[in-house]
Amino acid sequence: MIDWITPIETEALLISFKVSFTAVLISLPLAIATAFVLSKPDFFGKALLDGLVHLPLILPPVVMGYLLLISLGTRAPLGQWLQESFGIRFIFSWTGAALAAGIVTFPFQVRAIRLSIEAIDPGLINAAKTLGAGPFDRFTSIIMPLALPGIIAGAITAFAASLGEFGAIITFVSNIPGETRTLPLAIYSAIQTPGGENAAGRLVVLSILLAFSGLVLSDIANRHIKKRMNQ
Amino acid sequence: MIDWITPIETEALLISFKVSFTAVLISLPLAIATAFVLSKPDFFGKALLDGLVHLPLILPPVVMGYLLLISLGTRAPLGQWLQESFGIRFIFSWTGAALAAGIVTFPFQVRAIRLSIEAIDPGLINAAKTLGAGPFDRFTSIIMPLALPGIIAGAITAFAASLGEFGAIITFVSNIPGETRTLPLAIYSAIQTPGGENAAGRLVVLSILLAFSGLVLSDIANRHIKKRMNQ
Amino acid sequence: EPITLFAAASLTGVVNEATNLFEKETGIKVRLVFASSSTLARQIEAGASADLYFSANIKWMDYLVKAALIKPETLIKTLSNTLVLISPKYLSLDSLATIDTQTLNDILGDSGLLSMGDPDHVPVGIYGKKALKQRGLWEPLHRRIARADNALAALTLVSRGETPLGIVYQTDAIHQPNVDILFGFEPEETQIEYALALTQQTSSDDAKKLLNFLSSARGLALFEKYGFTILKDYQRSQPN
Amino acid sequence: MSLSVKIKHNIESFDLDINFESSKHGLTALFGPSGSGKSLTINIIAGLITPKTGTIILNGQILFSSEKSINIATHKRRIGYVFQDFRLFPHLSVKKNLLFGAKRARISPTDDETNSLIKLLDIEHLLDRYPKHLSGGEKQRIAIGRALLSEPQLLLLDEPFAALDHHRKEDILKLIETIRVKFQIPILLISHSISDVLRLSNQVHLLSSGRIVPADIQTNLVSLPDSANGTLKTLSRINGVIEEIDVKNQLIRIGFNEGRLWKNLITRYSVGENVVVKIDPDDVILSLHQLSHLTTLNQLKAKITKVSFVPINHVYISLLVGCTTIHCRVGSDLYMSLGLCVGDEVYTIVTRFSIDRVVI
Amino acid sequence: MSLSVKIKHNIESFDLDINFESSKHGLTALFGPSGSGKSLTINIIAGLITPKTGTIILNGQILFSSEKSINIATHKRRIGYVFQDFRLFPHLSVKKNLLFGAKRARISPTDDETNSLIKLLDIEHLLDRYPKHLSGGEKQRIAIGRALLSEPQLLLLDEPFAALDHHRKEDILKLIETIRVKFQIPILLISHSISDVLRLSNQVHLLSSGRIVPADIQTNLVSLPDSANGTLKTLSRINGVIEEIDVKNQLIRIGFNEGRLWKNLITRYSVGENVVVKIDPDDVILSLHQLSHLTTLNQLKAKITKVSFVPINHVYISLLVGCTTIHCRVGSDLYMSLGLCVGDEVYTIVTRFSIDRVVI
Ligand SMILES: Nc1ncnc2c1ncn2[C@@H]1O[C@H](COP(=O)(O)OP(=O)(O)OP(=O)(O)O)[C@@H](O)[C@H]1O
Ligand SMILES: Nc1ncnc2c1ncn2[C@@H]1O[C@H](COP(=O)(O)OP(=O)(O)OP(=O)(O)O)[C@@H](O)[C@H]1O
Ligand code: MOO
Ligand SMILES: [Mg+2]
Ligand SMILES: [Mg+2]
Repeated sequence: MIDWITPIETEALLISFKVSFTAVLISLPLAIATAFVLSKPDFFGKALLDGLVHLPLILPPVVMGYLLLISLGTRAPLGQWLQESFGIRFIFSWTGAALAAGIVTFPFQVRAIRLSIEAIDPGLINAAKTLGAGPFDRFTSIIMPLALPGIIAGAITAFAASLGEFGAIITFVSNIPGETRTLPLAIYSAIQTPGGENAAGRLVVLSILLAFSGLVLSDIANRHIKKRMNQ
Repeated sequence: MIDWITPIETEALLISFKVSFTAVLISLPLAIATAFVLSKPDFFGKALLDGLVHLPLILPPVVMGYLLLISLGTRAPLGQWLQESFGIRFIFSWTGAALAAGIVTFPFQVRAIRLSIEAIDPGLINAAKTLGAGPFDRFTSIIMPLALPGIIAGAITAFAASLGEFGAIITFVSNIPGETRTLPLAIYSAIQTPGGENAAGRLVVLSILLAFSGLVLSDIANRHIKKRMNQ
Repeated sequence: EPITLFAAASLTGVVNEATNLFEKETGIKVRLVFASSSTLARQIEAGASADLYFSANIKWMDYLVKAALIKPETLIKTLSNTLVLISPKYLSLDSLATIDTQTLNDILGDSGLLSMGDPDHVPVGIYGKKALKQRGLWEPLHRRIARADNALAALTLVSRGETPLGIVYQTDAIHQPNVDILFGFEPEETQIEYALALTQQTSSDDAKKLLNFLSSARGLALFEKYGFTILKDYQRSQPN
Repeated sequence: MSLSVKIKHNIESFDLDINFESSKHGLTALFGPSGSGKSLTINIIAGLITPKTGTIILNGQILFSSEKSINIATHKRRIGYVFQDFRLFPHLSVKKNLLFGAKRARISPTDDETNSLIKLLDIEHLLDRYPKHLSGGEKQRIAIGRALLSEPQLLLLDEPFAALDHHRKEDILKLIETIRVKFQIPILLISHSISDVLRLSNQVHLLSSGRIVPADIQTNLVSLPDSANGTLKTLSRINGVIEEIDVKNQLIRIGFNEGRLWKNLITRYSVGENVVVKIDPDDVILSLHQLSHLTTLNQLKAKITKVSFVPINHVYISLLVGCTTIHCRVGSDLYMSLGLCVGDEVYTIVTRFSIDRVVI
Repeated sequence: MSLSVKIKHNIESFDLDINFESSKHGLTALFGPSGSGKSLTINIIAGLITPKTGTIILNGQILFSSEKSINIATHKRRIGYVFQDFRLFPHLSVKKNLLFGAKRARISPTDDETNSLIKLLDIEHLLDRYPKHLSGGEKQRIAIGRALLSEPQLLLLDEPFAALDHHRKEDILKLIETIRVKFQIPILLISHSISDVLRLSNQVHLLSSGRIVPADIQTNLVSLPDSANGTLKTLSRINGVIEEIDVKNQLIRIGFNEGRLWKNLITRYSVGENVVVKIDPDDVILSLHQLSHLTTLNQLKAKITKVSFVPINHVYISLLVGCTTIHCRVGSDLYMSLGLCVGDEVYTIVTRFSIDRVVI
């Protein structure tokens, strides 16, 4: 596999993987929590929260990237504070790319997980209550495992979408080789080069392969769960 | 509302709505069918189909737009055939924008619907069988209604994402004012102009309002279903 | 420590080759960051650690100069580009001596469009609009324009034969075998100016070396090879 | 109409090997401990599970045959199935649930039929509700109604009375008898209640670990596991004719070859009707002499034909009244002390309320 | 330990207004037709539904009080609830389901306790399986085990035997009695089976349309709806002591103030133990004379103390044996023809198998 691609392309592949993986890893817990909150019956501000969660979908990725740039840039107050207090710098670093990808793909995760949580039979939750399980206990021992199909679906969708994310990343963290240049950015650069179509095509194939391996993994995980419950 | 936005912006708003609405309307039936097929136990080519469905997510939108261009352009065989046989022309028309948006947001719809279908108790399907319902009958009378939460979630996510879709649309149908210039294209234009931040901000607010109205509508629909089943 | 050059995406090919040469000769590592001039400008504004900024558009350079993020004394306007009117090869059109509404309308037919960068924000589109305006062609044609996201997207539309006409950079057109150049605009009509400068934050000598290399005779020869025009009386200009 | 089932199947460690015939419009009960394969068997008959091998024939039509590679799809089998877990459609109102099968039946029930069923099931007030918040028994009644309205050719009932109170159960039991007689369709019943099974069924198959175990199931004899000690309990089964109905005293007189029995009036019997009544051997007292001044009229002179000792010191005594056999269980101590012998003539005594009131 | 419930609630058109006390370690049965509010009541007691007004007090602790605005969360109420629809966790193995409550209990059951319960429920072979493909009765047994292992302070059983065969039900019935005695916790049982209810309960509340309707529930007397005609059926309830166990003849002798009864040996009784046995009035025959040569030893001399006519031409005769009341149902025709009167001395006859074998 490494034979027919250049080291620069391998680098982009690895960055893409790192960015997408981190994006999903970091945003998943938050997505689960958000989905759980949104699955509750009406509460004050639910519509607003729901809208907020969808925001990254509604806005063009470039706009999301721009908003991140002006709020987390080293010259922006929030960005400065993060840098000075914790030494965290998102801008122009792969962690920023992961952040952008995580935010942009957040809505998919929440949606999928929320669907699964809402499909859980409330009778089971009640049964857990009578057996002495408190709210947090129920969340970890009943709700999370039963929402697993949604969590896996959300994670894989977010992973795939992160692999394809372009606008928010290039706008927020720019296109820095070896740091933020993911596969889509590499594809973009290749297209901008006269005669770069071949390289672009190869990178597209790489993207697809990477995503497929993610899909296959999630499929195996899903099967495993289902098989267990069918025993 | 029309007071503080320019006629050009109103136009973009209307096109955005038209494009997103059409995208969802057209792709939804196909997404339902695809989700149904993918919810079946293993069959030959399932992994491939699953991968194919995810493709628009994995590929950067610009690449999707490019692929559409080279396959559905008036000079591409398929595009030519569509044009000559049915007089359908996607390129440079808002229908092409809807097509691009529909394809790019297709994976979300399939995911959400599939999750809902897979959560249906097989016992209910079996009950329908014993009551004389054949496969198509079961699909329309049991599976579709029970998957409604997923269908609604998928539709609203796709609608929101269509509103934000940029890369595939501009690459495939370019940016023709009054025809294909959706809100993101207008926003993008504004941002890329030095000092265009205000205009961009206004358009972002418009996008958000449009998406929120979609969210509220879907929420009402969801509530209606749940309330009925809780009677 | 490599030096970082923020360069307009439309310069990707040539800048890659030039810096390769520079790296080989000097051993100085260069990190190349390509995006649209506007994106890069906004990123420099947000604190990107770029040493050099190579814009395809003087407006974004001015924007940064005003924001005091550029060392104005290092600003050089070396390169120019020209716009060409192109059409797909399969139409086998003859080159035109001059252009007027009639000829263009004839080529466009009933439904054809002219593709170019978005005249609202994409540099190549802004230049193209300016050129068409001066020839009195903008008014009759402006409703028949397919606005592309960038110069290459406009070129793609023509090379795929989706639009019978397009206005693109000469540098892009000469690398695309599927298009014919019908007409070349005069450099004066468009006044396309690329601008290269050191950023305010850089203190690197290496950056200066790269700037010098890119504006040296050898550097300029490379740009010429890619179809750029070298401004004869290029100078280190002051901001206006 | 008849049903013939001969199937082999296995899932994981469970082996099923079932073979029975259900006679023309008969009600066959599958009886057996939890996990013995009852639900599995009727799922296979319904076509919801495909067995490894075997044949299933309903009224001459092959529903399944592994040899001939026939496997009729469930929705074409015209089956009415009341599931152990109800399985109402949550998105449909009670009314739409009820009519789901009716709409898809070849001959839909008339409005009158539908309404009278709804009335009988006592669910008129629930028609516009949705299943989610119904009580257990309400759900079960709707599940029964839904299956009956689909005009099935075969009725499969998996514990259809588990959540029902006695009165409603009585009504539905009667309804099922009516349906069996009127539509002449075979009915398969799974129930843990022996009284229901005996009340309804012409045939009982005892299942154990996936197999039908032999039980003495003649026309006049039903053997069932006895609660007390795991042995089989043998019931008397008497074929008779209603000779008289005394509404004033809520009494009916049942005549059979050599005797007559008085029974309290429960259902709307009519004079001249053939009935089968059952008597629990534990309700029968034997007296060596004819008695008078007792609060029961049911004294039948009978001859002891057989005495069988069962392991745990009880004795089953079989007696003949004419050619009808009656069974009685007696403690072996008493049997001994009374000195009963085969051939002795004794009087069998039961109360009118004990007739057809079988328990375990 | 005791439970006091006084609640009002309404959902849509259904009104609930329930008020009862359950004595110290007593087993209270809620009995009533489908849809009468039984499940609703215990859901409220469990804290799964919050009633409009009322108080619920368990062992002196206020679980709910609308006045004092107290509403203890369900998971803190320490309740063992066996749901009508089982509600096993589909993602957990049978073993993990069983231990779900145990792990969260203040005092977890010991391994020995757990294992012996698993054995008693006969589910050892299912421990590693997942709930989806268990049979109905298997699920129910696991649901019962899960609730019992959570070491509850109050046990709520909603039709816990509906899917169980007789043998297993017997075992579990015994287990529940043991738990009641050993842990001294109140138990609330919903069941449609009168025999189960009578077998287990010290107290029966009859529910109808969301209200408890008065039923004659004295220590010695249990009144229950009669299947035949909707009236109440009055059972005899005899407090006695086991005087003798005759293992050879599988017989026990129960002594009570003025008499003794012989009963077949079912459970492992011990001599000297106090027992309460019940006799169905339909199993009692009255004779004007003392009889001999009968296949039963149970003849008690008794005095008629009360005769009540019930609407549909039956007569309930109450008799005293010493100070124990025995009830007998007789057709009014026979009552007339025998010329029975209050004050008459008669002999009550029942078979040993009829004792404690109550049916409707
Ligand atoms: N959420 C609800 N909304 C409306 N009505 C309800 C709801 N839950 C229960 N009911 C109604 O309240 C009544 C009592 O229900 P409940 O479940 O307590 O009955 P039950 O006595 O347990 O009956 P069963 O023996 O059939 O289980 C029923 O008529 C039922 O339809
Ligand atoms: N899908 C399955 N996979 C493995 N074992 C199964 C499956 N379905 C049922 N079984 C097992 O097959 C046996 C028979 O199950 P079945 O449901 O037929 O029992 P049943 O006789 O209906 O019992 P019950 O009276 O408890 O409902 C049980 O031991 C059960 O655990
Ligand atoms: O890359 Mo540019 O700034 O769009 O020519
Ligand atoms: Mg079963
Ligand atoms: Mg209930």
